[in-house]
Amino acid sequence: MTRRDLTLHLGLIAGLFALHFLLPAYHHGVFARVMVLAVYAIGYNIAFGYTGLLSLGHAMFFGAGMYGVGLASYHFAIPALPAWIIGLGCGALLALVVGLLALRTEGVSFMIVTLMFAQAAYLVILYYSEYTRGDDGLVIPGDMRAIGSWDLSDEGTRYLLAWALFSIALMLSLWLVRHPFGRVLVALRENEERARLLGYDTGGRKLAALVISGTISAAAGGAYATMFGYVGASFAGVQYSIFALLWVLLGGAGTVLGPFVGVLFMTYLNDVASGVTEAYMLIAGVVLVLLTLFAPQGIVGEIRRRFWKDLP
Amino acid sequence: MTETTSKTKTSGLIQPTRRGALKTLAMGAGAAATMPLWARYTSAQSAEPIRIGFGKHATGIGAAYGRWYERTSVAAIEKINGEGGINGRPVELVTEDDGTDPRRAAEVLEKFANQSNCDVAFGTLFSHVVVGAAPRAGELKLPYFVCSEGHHVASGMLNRWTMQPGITDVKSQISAMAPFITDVLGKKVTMIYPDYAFGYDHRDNLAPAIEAAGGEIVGSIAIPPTETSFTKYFPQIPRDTEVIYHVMIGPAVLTFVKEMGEFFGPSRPEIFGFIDSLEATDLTSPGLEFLDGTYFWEGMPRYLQDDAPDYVTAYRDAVGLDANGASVSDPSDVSTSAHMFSCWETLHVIKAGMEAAGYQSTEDRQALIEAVEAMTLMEAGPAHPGGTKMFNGKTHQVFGPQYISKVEGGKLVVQKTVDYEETMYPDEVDYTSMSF
Amino acid sequence: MKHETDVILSTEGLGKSFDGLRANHDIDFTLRKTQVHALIGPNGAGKTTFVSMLIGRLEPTDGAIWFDGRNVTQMPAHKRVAAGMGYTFQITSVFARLSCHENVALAARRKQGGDAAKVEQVVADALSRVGLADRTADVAGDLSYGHQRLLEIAMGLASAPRLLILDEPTQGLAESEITAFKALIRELSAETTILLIEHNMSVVMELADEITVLNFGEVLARGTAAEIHANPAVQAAYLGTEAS
Amino acid sequence: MEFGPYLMLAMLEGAVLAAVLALMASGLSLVFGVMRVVNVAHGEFYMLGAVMAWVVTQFMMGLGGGPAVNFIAAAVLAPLIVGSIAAAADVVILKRLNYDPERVIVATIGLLYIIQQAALMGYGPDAKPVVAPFNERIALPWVAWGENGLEMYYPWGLSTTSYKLFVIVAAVVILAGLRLFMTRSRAGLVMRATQLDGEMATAFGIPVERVYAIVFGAGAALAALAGVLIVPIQQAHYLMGGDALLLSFIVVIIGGLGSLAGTVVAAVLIGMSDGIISVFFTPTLAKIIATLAVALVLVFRPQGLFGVKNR
Repeated sequence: MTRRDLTLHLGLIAGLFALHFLLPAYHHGVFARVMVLAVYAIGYNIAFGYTGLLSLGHAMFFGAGMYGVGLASYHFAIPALPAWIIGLGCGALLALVVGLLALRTEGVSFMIVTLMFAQAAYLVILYYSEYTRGDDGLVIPGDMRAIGSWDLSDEGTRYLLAWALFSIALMLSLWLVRHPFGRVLVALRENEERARLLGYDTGGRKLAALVISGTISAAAGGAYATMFGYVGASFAGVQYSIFALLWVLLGGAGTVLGPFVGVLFMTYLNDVASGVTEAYMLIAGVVLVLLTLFAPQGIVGEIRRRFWKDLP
Repeated sequence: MTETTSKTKTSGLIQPTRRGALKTLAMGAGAAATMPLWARYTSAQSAEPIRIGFGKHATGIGAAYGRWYERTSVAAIEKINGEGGINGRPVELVTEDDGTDPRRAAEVLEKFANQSNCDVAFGTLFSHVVVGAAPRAGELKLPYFVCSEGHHVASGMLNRWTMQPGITDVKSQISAMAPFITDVLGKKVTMIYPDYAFGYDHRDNLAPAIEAAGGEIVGSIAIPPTETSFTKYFPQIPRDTEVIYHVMIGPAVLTFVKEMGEFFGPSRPEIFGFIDSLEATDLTSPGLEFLDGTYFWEGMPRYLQDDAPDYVTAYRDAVGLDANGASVSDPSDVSTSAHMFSCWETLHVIKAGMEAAGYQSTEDRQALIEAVEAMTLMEAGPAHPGGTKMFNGKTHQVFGPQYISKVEGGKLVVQKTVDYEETMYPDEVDYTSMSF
Repeated sequence: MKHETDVILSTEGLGKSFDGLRANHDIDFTLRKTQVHALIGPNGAGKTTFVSMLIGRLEPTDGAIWFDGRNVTQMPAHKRVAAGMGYTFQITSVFARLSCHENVALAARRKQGGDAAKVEQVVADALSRVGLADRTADVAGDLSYGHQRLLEIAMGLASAPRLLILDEPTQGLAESEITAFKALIRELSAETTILLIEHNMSVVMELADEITVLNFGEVLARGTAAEIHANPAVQAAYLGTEAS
Repeated sequence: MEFGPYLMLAMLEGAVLAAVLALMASGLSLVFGVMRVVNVAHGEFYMLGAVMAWVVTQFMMGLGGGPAVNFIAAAVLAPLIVGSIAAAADVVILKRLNYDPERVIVATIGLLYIIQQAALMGYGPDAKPVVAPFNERIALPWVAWGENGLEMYYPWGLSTTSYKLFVIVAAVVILAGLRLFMTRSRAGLVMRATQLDGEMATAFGIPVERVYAIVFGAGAALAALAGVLIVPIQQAHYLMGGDALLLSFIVVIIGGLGSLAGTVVAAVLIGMSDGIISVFFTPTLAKIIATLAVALVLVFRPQGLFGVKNR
């Protein structure tokens, strides 16, 4: 890890901390949400951006974390932190099972298989509505939304926790991609056969990457549940899988900062657009098409291509 | 009313420590950029309009409701402003699309509370959106008036900041309908309902209500909310069914009712439906002829009734409804009459609450909630065209009259009105004992 | 079983069919340590099929492969590489969007693990041996075809195999580069065993200690350069066609 | 309802779904077969077909046409319009991506939102009906062993409509026509040649780019036609493409990617089982089972249930 890498990423983290004191209330709330969703995008980026696994099913991992936390808190009165760890476990386990099956396929088939698994997971949530309350979702009881004396429904605490989670995920992802393990993931993405014939167990690495990715996604889902107090099936729907893809592509697939930039950019784009038209998702569509046509590397990817060649 | 908590001056915006830090920073030269924003907070003076945030289902599966909820709300605000506003201040409706999506709805509440500086939020219909957004309202300490008819408010799953003073919940709607169904239509009832929370309110409450009225449920058919073809479900209807009880929601409602007609052909049992199955849908659509002679629940009559009082016609004119309950400018644009009146009434409740609380600024939000909790009888009239209602401050739920209408010549004609007294049930929660 | 101590790789009755079509049939093959062994044969003789089975890209239909005294027939490719086999592709297959350094480092790291300093040393050494020391930072995809082939070889070197399989390494190289390549192989042969699949007869004749000739998926002949050169069957099947 | 008539009704309903699915999925399959790309926006072309049918019939109603004339106009115009839009999208977007499979997926996800949201803006968020050209209820008889031996009677509820039968017949005719076109006509041969080997086709002077645009347009037109056929039964709504897309994916995968015959067989299988499974299971559980089954088919038998391993 070079000094410049560290300065840049720690700089962002410090900046976000400073924003805690500077942002007006509304944007303060938006940033808290953006940071949690950016953790989800960071998770997705490890599978898609670094390892080249085009998944359309990551919402199931986000959902696994969310429902792991939600069901534990709602039905068993398990407090926030242990519930969150349960959520992580659910995501990791699901990613392992899905990975063992789905990674037997690749490319387009992998995309469809993950899509189908996620759809099945979504339907399972609806099917067990007795426990999950189906589309309606669950409101996490207020007393479960605290870690010790920190009240997660408090705006300031929430921001700082979102910030802490985001910082850990960001640095973890930076460390990972600079680590030899991460380098091999990139090699897999670029040329799997070659990587295999360099002696790397490509199947095992892909599975590991997917499990890491799924676990981080679940961490975000679980955090979202406790921080915002609501667990709903729509978060596990196909749209949230597409969102992850969109954010990462927009920010820059295979860049450490890309996921955050993508979520931030898209959030504000939607926010502005929804004031102009009801069809604000139109913007998402146009952005996706323009990106694939003109900037397949995304915002941070373009910066890397033009200005900063070894940006992680 | 039990007022155990002393009134604390909460800003409802940011925790005090952060605010302190902000102020300190704002005094420094470097933070000049944040000044205009502060100016906005502190200058919320009496000349400012009262802002009411309206979370509109503009897109997604609730869009037809959203459009009419907005029209009704705009008309109500116009009336209120015409009569001098609230506490002498004009009222302004701030509309945001929530996409009929819980996450978006929660964000919209944040926008109302923190960005557009709304005094209250209101207007959500779909129950999953209400359930998703209500916790945020509680955290933001933003009074949240929903118009949803879901049992979620009165069941106690929400919080002190969320109330439903404009529309009766499903549980009491059903208890009002059950005696009519068993007495007039038949004892053996098969129910068809959407397989999601709104449908569960029906599922869970109909059976006891029908049994209490001397009937029985012989069949219960849940249909997934995304379903687009329904015929294959109808064979599950037991042959000895005397009454079909149906309630459906979403874009496929017309298909549902049409295919039900095609299934039964000439030998249909009695049919009793919640008008939700045909809200925003023209009763004269091809394929619906078989509905003639069937019955519907209505929260407020869609068609102009012969004996309609003046305040009802005034309400209908203000919203822009023709005699058939469609838009005066487009007869094919049918309204959601049975639900949208709740926006009108809720806005009048907000007005009455603010006046009772002497509402001045967002600092008085808690007083507003307490003022509404103190309300009881709401007399029928220009503010309550849907009929005389009783508000229960403990459960945050209103109880109003329910209408049973029969389809006659393609129009709904009210057969029976059930007064609010017959719709009450024992309290399941006491929100007033909860802290703010 | 014939694992004499100086044999690094051998096959017994190795065969491969694609939908009933026999690409390789009953190949017995032995490779001695520190030999440069060339595998030749006309186009379509089954050379690439054969080496693909050796490295584990293809699963054989019949027969067995022994590497270093172990039966590796069922072993996945990456484990064979870990066990000491190295392979360079016939069609250039570098990581086109990564730098030359990273390409070679990927090859070196599997063996060197987290020892960053050692990896750097191996990478620098491998790149300089193939003459790409000044292209370290360049993106591999931007290199000329010949340089990409050299990069392939550098990757093979960096993974420090005990057996290096080179599939048509000189294809597309300029004459001067071929000369350098020959020198490199001579130097390498002191430390590692090399299996060379080659079309260029001058390379084969100059470098190979032993030659195996494949024809129609079967072993046609085996021997030193001189023996093969003199073999009438080979001349008929191969050198003859080459000459015409 | 007794079991026999119930099953019969479920099968009739299943046949209608199968007919629509077969049309829609053959469009997806055609595109995949020839161009080797997955069109994620396919469901939106289906939706657009339904919406266009509404637009055309509204327009024709303004001209005073009867339901039958209006419907015929819609059935001709809507697929043409949608096909042209798709062909344009191919030229403007997909061609520039060199039909790279993964980038096409991302671009067509974008296209999905563009079409869906454009429909929301132009057509609105409501479901709107199109009047069927004809729609008589047809009560169906059933036989049972009664006192006097085999008796025929009309069970309660066992019925269909003339329009639903028409949809089934129309789909069969269109698919038969498509098959004839692909196997007998020159254009069909050109498409199949392109499918086998794009580079070779170019070498033989086939204008591959134009073929691709036409194929992409034709695939979308088939989906649009499915939309036109379904709209008198279901109404047009801007979100109707999502579930239809998932079902088509399922059909195309079960049938073997790119195989037209397999697609049709799979559509019948899926359509029928959707009807029949609902006799035995709750619909959500049935969907879970079906979705997982499809995923597992792709994992363990990637060539589909009816496909032959080729590549």
